[in-house]
Amino acid sequence: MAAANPTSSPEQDLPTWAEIAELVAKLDAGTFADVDLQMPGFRLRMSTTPDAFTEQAPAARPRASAEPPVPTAAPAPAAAPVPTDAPEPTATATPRPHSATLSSDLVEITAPILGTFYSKPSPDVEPFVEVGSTVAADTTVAIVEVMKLMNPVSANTSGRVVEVVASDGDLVEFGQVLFRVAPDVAPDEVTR
Amino acid sequence: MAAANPTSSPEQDLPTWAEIAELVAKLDAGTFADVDLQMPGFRLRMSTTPDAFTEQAPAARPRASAEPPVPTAAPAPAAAPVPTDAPEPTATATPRPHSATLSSDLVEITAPILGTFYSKPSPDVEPFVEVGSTVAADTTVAIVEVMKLMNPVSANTSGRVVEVVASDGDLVEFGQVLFRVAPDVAPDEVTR
Amino acid sequence: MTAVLIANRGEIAVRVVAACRRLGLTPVVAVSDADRDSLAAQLADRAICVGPAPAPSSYLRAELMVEAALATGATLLHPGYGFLSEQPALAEACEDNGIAFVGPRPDSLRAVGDKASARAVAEKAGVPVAPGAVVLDETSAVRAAREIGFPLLVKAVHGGGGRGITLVRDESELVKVLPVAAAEAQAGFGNGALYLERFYAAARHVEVQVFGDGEGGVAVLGERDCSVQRRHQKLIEECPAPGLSLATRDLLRTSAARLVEQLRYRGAGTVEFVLDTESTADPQTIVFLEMNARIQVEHPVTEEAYGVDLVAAQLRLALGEPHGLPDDPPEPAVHVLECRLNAEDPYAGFRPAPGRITRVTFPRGPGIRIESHVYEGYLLPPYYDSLLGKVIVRARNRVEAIDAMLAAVRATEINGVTTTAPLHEFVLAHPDFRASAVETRWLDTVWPPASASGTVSKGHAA
Amino acid sequence: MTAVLIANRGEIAVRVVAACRRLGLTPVVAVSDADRDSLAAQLADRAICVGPAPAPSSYLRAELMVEAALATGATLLHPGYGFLSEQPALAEACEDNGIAFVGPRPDSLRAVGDKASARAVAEKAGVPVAPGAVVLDETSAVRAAREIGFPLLVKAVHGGGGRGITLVRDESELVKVLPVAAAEAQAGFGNGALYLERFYAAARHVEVQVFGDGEGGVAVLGERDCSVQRRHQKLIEECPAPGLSLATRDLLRTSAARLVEQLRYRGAGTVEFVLDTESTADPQTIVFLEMNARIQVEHPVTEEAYGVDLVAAQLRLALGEPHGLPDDPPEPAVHVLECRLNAEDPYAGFRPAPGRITRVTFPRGPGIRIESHVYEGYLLPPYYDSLLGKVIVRARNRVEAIDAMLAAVRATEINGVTTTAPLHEFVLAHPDFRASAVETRWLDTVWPPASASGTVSKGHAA
Repeated sequence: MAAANPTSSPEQDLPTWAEIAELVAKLDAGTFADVDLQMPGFRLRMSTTPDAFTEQAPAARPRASAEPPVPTAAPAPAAAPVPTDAPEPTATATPRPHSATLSSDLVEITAPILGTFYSKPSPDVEPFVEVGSTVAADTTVAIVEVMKLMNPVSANTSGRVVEVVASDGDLVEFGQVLFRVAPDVAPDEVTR
Repeated sequence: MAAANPTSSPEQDLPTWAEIAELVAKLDAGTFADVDLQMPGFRLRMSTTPDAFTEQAPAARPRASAEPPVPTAAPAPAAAPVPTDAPEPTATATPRPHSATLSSDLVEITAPILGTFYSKPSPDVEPFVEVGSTVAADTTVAIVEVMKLMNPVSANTSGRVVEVVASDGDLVEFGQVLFRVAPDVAPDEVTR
Repeated sequence: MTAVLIANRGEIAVRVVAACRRLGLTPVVAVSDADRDSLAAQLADRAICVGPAPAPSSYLRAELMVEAALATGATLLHPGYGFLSEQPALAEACEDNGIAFVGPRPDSLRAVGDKASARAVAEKAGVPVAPGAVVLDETSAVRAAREIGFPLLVKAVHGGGGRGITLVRDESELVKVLPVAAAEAQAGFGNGALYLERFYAAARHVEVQVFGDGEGGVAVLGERDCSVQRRHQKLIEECPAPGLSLATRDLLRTSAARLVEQLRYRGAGTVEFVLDTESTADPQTIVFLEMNARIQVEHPVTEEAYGVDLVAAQLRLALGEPHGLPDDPPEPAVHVLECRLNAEDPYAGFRPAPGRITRVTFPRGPGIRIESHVYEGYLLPPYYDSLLGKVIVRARNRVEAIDAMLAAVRATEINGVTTTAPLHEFVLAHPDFRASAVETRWLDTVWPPASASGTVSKGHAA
Repeated sequence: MTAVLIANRGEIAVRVVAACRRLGLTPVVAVSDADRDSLAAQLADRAICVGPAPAPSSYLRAELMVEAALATGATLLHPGYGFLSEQPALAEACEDNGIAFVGPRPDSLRAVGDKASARAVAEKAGVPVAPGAVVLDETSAVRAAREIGFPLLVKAVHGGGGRGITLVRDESELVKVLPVAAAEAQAGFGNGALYLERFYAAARHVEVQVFGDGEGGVAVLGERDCSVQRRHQKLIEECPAPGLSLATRDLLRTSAARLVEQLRYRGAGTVEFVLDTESTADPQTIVFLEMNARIQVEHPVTEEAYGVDLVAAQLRLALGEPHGLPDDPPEPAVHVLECRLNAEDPYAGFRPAPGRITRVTFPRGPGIRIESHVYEGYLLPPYYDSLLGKVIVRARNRVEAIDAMLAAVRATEINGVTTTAPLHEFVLAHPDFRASAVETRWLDTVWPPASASGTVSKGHAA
């Protein structure tokens, strides 16, 4: 039994082409500038005005672009390959191009590893840093706990903390933003 | 197979096609400037004013538009659907938006069918048209031979031939450009 | 390099491209204006545009296809299924122009091309047929009907694809139906001839995959059950056909083989039977339904069950080589299912739902095969059938195959169009289907499920 | 819904996602910073970034994987192959944290984790082993070597994956090699222990796919031949292993089963053997090589041959359900091949060639299965292995499978990186390979072909 029937199936309640053509002829003979007819599975729009129904142009070609999808929270790719024999986590503090419009001069301190974020060494004490704190590259700013192992996070930049992004007990993935820091102005940047 | 029994369909309250056609005819005969008729699963909007419906409301159902894909070398979609029971080839002569930058006022006459292009009815005679020839819509401009069957190609536009694109004996695919024509200026375009 | 003109579109055009690649042939695909960007066009070495989008102006024009083959230097022409695939005119035009038609000879196509002659050939070959008769007028119809018995089917002799068939319960109904059916047959198929046939209320659709060498030799590659149908349109197919006795299988296969031998049939074909599930004899009652003289949509279930490539075998035969299929292969130790995913709304009368595909994810993993022509960004054109693709699953037995298929359908994501996936999930999870083969009328008794259609009605009113 | 943490990357992560879909489990994939856009990350329900790109900071850190499982609520952890898959520490950390490790128990991993203990277990189980000995110094080495006979192999006890192996032809060479090998073993594997073993000059690599239920029960799913190797790296695998007598097969299978029973092994594993092709006895001489206590790269050839889903079986067992595999399946009526396509330049010493994939076309059609994680636009990161994907082909016999694979490799298009496809085409077309199974050293004798390397050298110099 023929499975694929190339011509349009008669089992739908939709108008036939002949009926549509008849309707179109009627409308065309009339005085209407615009017609918009919608039914489930069917829509007819006509206009005497060019561009009356401009819609988003469909993609010219179905093939995917060569660009990979933009990751939701990826750090900027490092230019140099990271040595594979460096298992010790080190915090990354990188200017993040994609947030440039929001806070062009801020530096982000990101999680060096997946784990649980803690802003203080123990529950009863003060946080390592707060908004307004000044940090140097080797300042410990937080702890990321992985399987009961406490990994101190160093600022790896110097400046003033302007935002604490993560909260105590948060699961943070690698690369997730923990703090934003207004960096010290480097001497060669003064002249900008 | 018989047409779907309308009573089994959840859209049983929809007007029939004949009823819609009748309605349109009635409205068209009336003095209405705008009509916007909405029912569950059905919407009809008509206007005598251009741009009456420019707000571009999304279709009620997330169904696909009825527009065919934009082919790489296809004629511009006509406002009226092509009846499927018309296998006779007819040449299409349409302003081609994508070639507007090259020859903004030219109209292309394209092959109505795959076959072999001939510019003359027989080898010893003059071509149907040459650069400079004036054509009317029903002027035969070429022949496309398919399996020994000669299909005359009509200009389907009026104007002056400015380029003969195809050569005698060429295989031409459907939609391939055969001639370019500088169209007669329509009266309403003079004032542009 | 030998070039093959593929005179078809959609998933079968993609499938033929794959078979060409397997054999090192050059695939050239004939496209309509709407299919210039089709996947087949992308995968083939060349696409040639033969005409505008409507099939009557492109895919249904034999002379354009032959012209396209000649113009591109193709020496083989594969017609796929549907469209021109069973038109003797195309096969003849190929012959006349030195192109090898990848299909049966024109005389075979004619012999099985309408119900009356197909039935005659079957009877001659000793294949069981249903009680029935061609009728010319009301008098002959009533006389024939009394002999056949009610209920019976009124069929258009030149109909196909399940169209042009009316069920008639008694004589008064028959008299009313006859003129209407004749007029519809005239309008739909260009010929008003009608045929009455015994109606089996509890029937399964079982078909045999055959492959003839053109000289009377025949390879029989088992049965498929295609009883999950909606208005004679197949939705799910499987191989082997479940629950058949050895004697019934043997009757099916020998009947099919006899028909192939009788025709000295060339290439792939399917002999379709109605199996009367009310018959308690062994073998059960089977009657010849029709012969499809082409590759079928559901051919992959046989391929996966038997480990063969039927389309490559078609091409090999057309090249003048041995087709390479086993004449009498061992029974498969696997069970294979196929689900056809269509762009239709199964909750709204299976209304076609063409549109642009915004996202496609097909399932992966062992035993899963996908045959599809859709991709992300593809605009499913409104001119042709609504098949989006076929999910084929192979497992060690029927239950495992059903479970694997259910998971595969659930893992299939085709956004942008409405699909029949919910129907497939429903059937695959249904106890009736899981227990055994169902009857051809089964689906209409369970779909749409009462709750679902209620929900949808509300949705439309909102 | 039960979530599964996939502690791996590349094609095997995609494969595990597919198995999760089959079982209705929720796949969560742990990714390094370089794999945030990986196909597995796209296909899984969730991706969680555990660390920077280098594997020692991410994929090789057991505590990060367990943390990721706990953080995402995953109650199963699938380790894939390579990386942490055979590390007892990960299996233990899972046990300690209530996560079902999809693999063997830690004690099994330890038992087969180094060559010395694996050999001891094998001997205890009555599995044939090669003459050999652990050596502590030059004196013991020379004494052992005289007993074993030359040529022999010097192996790092803790080596793996074909690394840390040196062929020695006589005693003077042995004395020279020993200190170098010990230093290399210390540097490469953190342990300088060495092992001498008889070397079979004409050997095939044949392995048995096993699956233990953890209570001493074992399913044996035939043999694979993986003798097409370059420096102990497998390139082409097939199932069944061609040309083995029933007695040899039986010896392989019962040996493998005994090892699994001895260990009360849980889950998927492979027992690898060297088959001495110079032995004329029946069964032929086989010696235990090692046991891989994980799913293997080449598992699909077994899946396609036997119609099973080994990864789903792993997950089922970890869920506490029966694994569902047949204990003693019938011999497959098909032949299956797998080609590993790597991003390496086969004309330039197989130098890795990472880069951005600009175009991918995989072959389609019956019997073809693709396992891959690459897609158009994908940047193959330089941090990990160079596997682009696996082409698996199933056909009715070995010759048909080789032909189909040749066509499939030719129809595979992966642009943007250099691939090993030319090597595969060369092997598949080579009379030696087509005639029968080759030996493990065969490839190095024929590749690169003289003409090709000449041509390419010029190309590279240009």
